[in-house]
Amino acid sequence: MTEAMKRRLFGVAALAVAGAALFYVGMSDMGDDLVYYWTPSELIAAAEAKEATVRLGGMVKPGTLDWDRDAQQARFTITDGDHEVPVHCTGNPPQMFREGIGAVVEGKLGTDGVFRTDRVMVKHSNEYEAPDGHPPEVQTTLVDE
Amino acid sequence: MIAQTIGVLAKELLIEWRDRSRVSGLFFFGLAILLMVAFASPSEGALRDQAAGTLWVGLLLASTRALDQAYAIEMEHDAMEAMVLWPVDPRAVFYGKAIANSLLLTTVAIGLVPLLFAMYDVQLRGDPLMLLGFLVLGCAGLAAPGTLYGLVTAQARGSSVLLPLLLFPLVVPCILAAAKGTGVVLEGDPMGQGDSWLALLGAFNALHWSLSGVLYGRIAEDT
Amino acid sequence: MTVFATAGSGVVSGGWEYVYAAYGVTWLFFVGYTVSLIVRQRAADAASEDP
Amino acid sequence: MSTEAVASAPAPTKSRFHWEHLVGLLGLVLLVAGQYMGLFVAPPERMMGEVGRILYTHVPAAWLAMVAFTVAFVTAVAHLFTGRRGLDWATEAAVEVGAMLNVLLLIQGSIFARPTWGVWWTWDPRLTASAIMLLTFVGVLMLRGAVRDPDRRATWTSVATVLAYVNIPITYFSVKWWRSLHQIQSSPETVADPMVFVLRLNAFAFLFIMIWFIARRWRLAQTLARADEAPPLPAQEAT
Repeated sequence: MTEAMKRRLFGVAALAVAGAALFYVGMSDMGDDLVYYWTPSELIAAAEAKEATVRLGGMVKPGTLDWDRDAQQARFTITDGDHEVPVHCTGNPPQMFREGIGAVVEGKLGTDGVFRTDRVMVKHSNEYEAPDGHPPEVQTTLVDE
Repeated sequence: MIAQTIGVLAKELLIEWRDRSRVSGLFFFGLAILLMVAFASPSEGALRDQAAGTLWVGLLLASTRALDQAYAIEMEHDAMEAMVLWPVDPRAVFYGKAIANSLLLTTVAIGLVPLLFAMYDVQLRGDPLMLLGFLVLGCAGLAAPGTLYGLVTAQARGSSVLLPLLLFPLVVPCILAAAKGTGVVLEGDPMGQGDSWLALLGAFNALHWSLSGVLYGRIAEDT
Repeated sequence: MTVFATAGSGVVSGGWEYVYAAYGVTWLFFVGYTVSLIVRQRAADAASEDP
Repeated sequence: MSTEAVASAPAPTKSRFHWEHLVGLLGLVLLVAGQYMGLFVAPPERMMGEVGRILYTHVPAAWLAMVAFTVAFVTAVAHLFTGRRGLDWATEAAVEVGAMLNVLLLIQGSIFARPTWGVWWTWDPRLTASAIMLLTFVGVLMLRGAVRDPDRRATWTSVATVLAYVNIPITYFSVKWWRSLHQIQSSPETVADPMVFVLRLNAFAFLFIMIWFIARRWRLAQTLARADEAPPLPAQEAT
């Protein structure tokens, strides 16, 4: 094999590796572990989760939102239908936050069973709709990716 | 080419070994950053939370000092041209130097970790092998693009600013994955996220180690 | 700041000032970059024509 | 080799007319129409209300910044293979225009974030990724400014552009997993019909204007390179 051929072969092989790496990052589902959040049932089931920072996702139970805007804190309950977890949030939730919306909170579950967080993320769907437009069809998933 | 790579690597390591001041200099540089961040930190609880991130910021800053000097010896002796005229494949030069830089950084990292445990009051809850994996892959991820840009900026004006400016944004994924992964190993990993960060780090390394090797040859022709 | 009065309702109301700001900044950038291109081209033409 | 190519190329035409002006004019017309429709014709968005109108000028900027960087990547790769000086000018032009659109994108995003998320800045994946993207390409431009030799500058720019570009996806995924929640990319399928049209209109307007910008910037780079390589006339006259 000539030197030039070797060089070309190396170039092609390197590009293949680079392409495979990008493809792997884009296509594999390894991000799922990281985007993952626990539902209240799973959080309650996982005893070892008392100290580590975890994410909890679910619906803000209607009628439980107690929002003290001056003190910049809110209390509400996250539910998945079966179980619910009371959440104490310091810092204001985003504006679109409301009862009945999907939300994910990041923080720690205290020994008293209250989940403390300073990060509330509202999961509104990615649809952009006119107000009197068609009803949204794909609002079933809480977190799309 | 593999034999040449090993030759370059051996030469680089020999230089490091003869003049051990660079390794110890980098180590104390990293240590100084750990100390300074501790002074800047509001509380000891916060210190514990940011331990992994601080380690990697320290290593990142230390890496720019290391890579700045990766070509200092060649520059001092006007050996840049000799390196091109030398009958050695430029890719071998790149891989030799990059592996040497990875080893150098990993050594510093392994030296800093016990101090991190002591000073930042963290303990190892996860797998020590996984921690080693993050250290090695993280340092390798810094070294590959760093060695490439080290050659570029060594010959440009204002190189001490230019190298971080080019390198930092490029290695964001590497630093992010390494810091997050290290944090997960230290704190315990109930949601099992360590593997994903390790995989991302692996992909970053695959991308940059392969691509930089090709591009280095192209740059070396023009120097 | 009408926008914040409705915080918590789940729908953003008002906020035209933000809309105008976003569109304004778009035009500002396009016009600004055009001007910079013209100015630099003039300077370059002048430099290359009579050294 | 490329010096000869430049020297033998025809002298710059003195006529003021270039093809790109047609494209630019079309872009301007579309932009006026698109921005007007975005502001006053399109319906307000269901959740975000009037603020949702920012979408029509924000999303095209995001798309076109990516397109500009893609152009830069393609010309950089082509330059590495062929060594043609014109491709280097194109890379410079596309990176600069892309960086300009990227700054615009960040400012618009910031204005968008304030009423919808309540903050000017948040460590949202797409925000973070585009800020890092800007930094990488600003690094490329700085590198260009730090090198005088045209051949070396061309090679280094190309290499840095390629690295900066291939790093975009991996950066995006890393910050996405780091701060892992954001609504997924809107595609025409998830945006209501009357909104798609306005969005497309603005996207094409931005596209044509971007082409005009890059073409003009390319001609500027060409003029500068010729000025640089012109023989040192005063010295010759003196002898």
